Amino acid sequence: MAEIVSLSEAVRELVADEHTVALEGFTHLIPHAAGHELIRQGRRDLTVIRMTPDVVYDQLIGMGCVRKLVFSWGGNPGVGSLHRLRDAVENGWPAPLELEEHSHAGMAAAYAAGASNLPFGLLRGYADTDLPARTRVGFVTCPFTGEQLAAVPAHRPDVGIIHAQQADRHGNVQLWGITGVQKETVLASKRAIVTVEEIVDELEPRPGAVVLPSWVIDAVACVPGGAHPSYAHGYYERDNDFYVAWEPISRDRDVFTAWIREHVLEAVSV
Amino acid sequence: MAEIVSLSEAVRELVADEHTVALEGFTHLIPHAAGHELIRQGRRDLTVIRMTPDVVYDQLIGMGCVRKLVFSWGGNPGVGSLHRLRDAVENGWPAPLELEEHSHAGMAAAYAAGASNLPFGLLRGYADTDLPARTRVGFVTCPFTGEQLAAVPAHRPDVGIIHAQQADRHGNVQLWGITGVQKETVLASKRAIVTVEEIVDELEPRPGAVVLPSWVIDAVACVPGGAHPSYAHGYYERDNDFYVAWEPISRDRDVFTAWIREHVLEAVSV
Amino acid sequence: MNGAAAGVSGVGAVAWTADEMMAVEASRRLRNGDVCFVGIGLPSLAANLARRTHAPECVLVYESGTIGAKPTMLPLSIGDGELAETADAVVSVPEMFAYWLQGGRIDVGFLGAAQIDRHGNLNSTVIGDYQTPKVRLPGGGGAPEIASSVSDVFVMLRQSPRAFVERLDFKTSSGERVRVVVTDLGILEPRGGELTLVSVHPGSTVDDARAATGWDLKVAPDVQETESPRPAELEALRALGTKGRE
Amino acid sequence: MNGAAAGVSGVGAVAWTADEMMAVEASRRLRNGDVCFVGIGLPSLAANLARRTHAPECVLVYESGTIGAKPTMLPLSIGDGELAETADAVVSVPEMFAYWLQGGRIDVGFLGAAQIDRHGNLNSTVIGDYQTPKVRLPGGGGAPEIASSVSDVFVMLRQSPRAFVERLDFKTSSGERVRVVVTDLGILEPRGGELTLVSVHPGSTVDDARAATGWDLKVAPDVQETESPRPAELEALRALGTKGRE
Repeated sequence: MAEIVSLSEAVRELVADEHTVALEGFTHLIPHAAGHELIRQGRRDLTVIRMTPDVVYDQLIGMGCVRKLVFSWGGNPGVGSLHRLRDAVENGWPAPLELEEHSHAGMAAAYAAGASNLPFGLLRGYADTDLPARTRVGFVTCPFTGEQLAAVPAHRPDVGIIHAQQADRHGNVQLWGITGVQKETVLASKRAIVTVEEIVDELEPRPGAVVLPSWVIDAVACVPGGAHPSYAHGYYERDNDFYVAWEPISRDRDVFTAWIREHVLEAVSV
Repeated sequence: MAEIVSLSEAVRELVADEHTVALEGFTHLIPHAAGHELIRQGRRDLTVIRMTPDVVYDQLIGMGCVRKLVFSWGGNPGVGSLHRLRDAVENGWPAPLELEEHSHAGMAAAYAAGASNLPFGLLRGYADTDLPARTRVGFVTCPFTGEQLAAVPAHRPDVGIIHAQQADRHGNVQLWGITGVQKETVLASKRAIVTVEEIVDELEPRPGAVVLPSWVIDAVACVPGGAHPSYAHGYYERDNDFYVAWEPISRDRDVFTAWIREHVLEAVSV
Repeated sequence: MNGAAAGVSGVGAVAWTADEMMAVEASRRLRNGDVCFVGIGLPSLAANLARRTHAPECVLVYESGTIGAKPTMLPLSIGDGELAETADAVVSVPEMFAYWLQGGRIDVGFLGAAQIDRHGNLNSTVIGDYQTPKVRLPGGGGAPEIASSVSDVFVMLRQSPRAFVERLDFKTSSGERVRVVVTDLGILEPRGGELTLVSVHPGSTVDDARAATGWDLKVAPDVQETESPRPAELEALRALGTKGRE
Repeated sequence: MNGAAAGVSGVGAVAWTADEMMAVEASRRLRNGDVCFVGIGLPSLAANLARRTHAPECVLVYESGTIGAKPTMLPLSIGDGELAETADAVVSVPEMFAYWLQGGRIDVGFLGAAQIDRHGNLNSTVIGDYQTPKVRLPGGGGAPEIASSVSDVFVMLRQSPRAFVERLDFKTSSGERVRVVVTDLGILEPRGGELTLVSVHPGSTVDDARAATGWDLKVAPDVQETESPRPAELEALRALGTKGRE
């Protein structure tokens, strides 16, 4: 059963240094507030998994929380580069960053495999590319057709963190709109934290919603706006201007550090 | 793009003798009317796939339409045996019936594999049972952990047939309630027929609904009551009395044949 | 409902049937908060009874895809509409078996069968030879993976020499995770790798259980008498009813 | 939008930009009813233009899970809320890649890249050595499986010796299914297993294209001049706008 706690308590109780952590949300419902709490609590040597690292992982990487990144597309959507990610990979600042990169299809299959308690995800992929030489992918042979198929190791994060629109007082969670890979992230993880826009008396069923029962979640924290600058369908829109503004902020180490100090470190935990 | 046609036309155009056909619907939305049309049109030597053969396949088998049955649970739910299925297997009446039996988990994985254009479905299953000696299942080794996992050949029916509550005039389909394995059945099949309770101007989004776009379906036929004695959530309830009544009807070859003549063969095609 | 009232009369204030004793005893073994994978019939009766007595937080999962169903009446089929209407979530059948059952999210799974052996292995596939069966049974359904995926398997099965056999005609599911077998005569639990009679129901004897077993049944030295269904348990049980009976 | 207006002026009544020429030409190649897997930027522009001109039944699928999206404005991100609101169906990301892309349901996929070779292989991973890159690019994203799963791959890429290279620094996706490469200078199609210039845009020459290619570019004997964007095409294109520009 999920406990309804503060975000700072959830992170303090459930996320430790050297943990493998997945913060998911595909463009929509990206758990930025939870990422900020990881920075405030100074987590170190994390292995972070995410299909699209986005600004939230650019910030974690720039603050030196991350030892290894497992991902499939590391850009600032519609804008350009993630400069903190690039600076870590290209110049080792603030620390060297180990990369394990996959395709989106491979990452999705790895989450689904984790949720299914399978050791690997099966897909037609990685063929005729340079990826197999640079990442963790194996190949299996179909016992019926003899075809070779790609096998990606299942994602089994220590902690999965997502943001949703609503939870009820029992800790059952509902998210809707673009639901991405969040259900798989929660079910693939040993522990799960969900931040929500609001806690309601009753979850009113909605078209296209994903409902996660309280008993697959460890902690629910009410964090209105917790997805910003990403968006929460039905609550607020994507702050496209912020993504554009992130380009010059993230380009410069000092400007970035000052921004984090002001907007994250000196901000109050929720 | 799906064409909106009569059920008889859909079956005449799309289902041929010796085809592999899957009629799915897990307790809910079982396409009985489509099964009756297969009987009326006298299809022969079909390979029929279905997790729970239910009354609809008991009828097809009893009328000699079926050469091979691929299934996982062949009973009359809450009542007992499927006597036409048993008579075919135990006594070869009206014709011998080849069986390929799986577990529910194996059948579900085989449909999902078919929908995913994978040659096999991967699962932890069939282990420590007598099934592998009697069905089509292989084993693959995880390239990362060395674990042995079951591999079931993907279902790729020539024709997949399901029943849904609604279609719009473009042939987009919506079903809700218990949605079972119907999406996978349609996407795993080379051709798809959907019978619906009604055709509406606009599909109003509903919680828990599965929407199948017109361009993955070949034919939509409006057949109100097409799931009876199964049910259509929001339209009519399961006819539990019919399932109980089927026991004595199906027990006797002559009573069964008379029942089919009266209720299927002499009924008008829709 | 299969195995409906057998009319066995128990001792104690209120008369009860063998089915009721079985349902009550299985229900008592469910812990509050357990996530249960339930089929139709006695298992559904036992799990719903638990929710109405000592384990209100018990979560019912039906293989049709309904998670957290709270039926007011006992469903006749695992796909009854009310299961979907009262569920916390309804998922597809492939998701149910991949993410929820195989995913290790289920604590207790109930199984029945036509045959059981001393190791709790079950047969629900055929009686006789596979190719030329005396009786073709429905088959495994969810059983093979329920038996290997849940933490605890509860078997509910009427005891007779035809059902409790020395050798299965077909092994449909593994007995590895079978924790208890509740029969109409008593309760068996694995002890030293073999099902052992640990309790007999009021009105039944150890000899009855031995006579109804096709192998030389081990009996626990501390074999107990099962507590009769309490009036409150019977009341809650009978209040459940079933759609089929209406 | 990436690669926003480059200010290249075309011949003909209405002035247009290189981006507009690229979007219009890609759009012209979409058939009515095509199911297109589109990313953000020029591909999204091209596919949305097609829906507003000659291919109203063109189906837009975004990797975020939206099937049949009908955005009124051009989305800035593939996950914009309007895509979900206007979609026929929204599916999970694992389902999108397994059932819809790998399932073979997509006709046309658009790709861009930092580098392309004469066989249409693409690099969007690194410039320089993988371990010590000069530039760490975003990576493959959906590209590796889009390139191997859709029937026809359309590449949209500005032509320069740095992008059109003899040897890729990294092969992110296969060129096997690349049917056309639309650049700011012209159009390349595979002929005899090698990308060949088949058309140059008004205002550009074959020599411009040769000079902007890092290998000895094959030119079709029947090389054409691309038809300029028609006023109606430009009007529809400009009416699209983008949220980012508002």
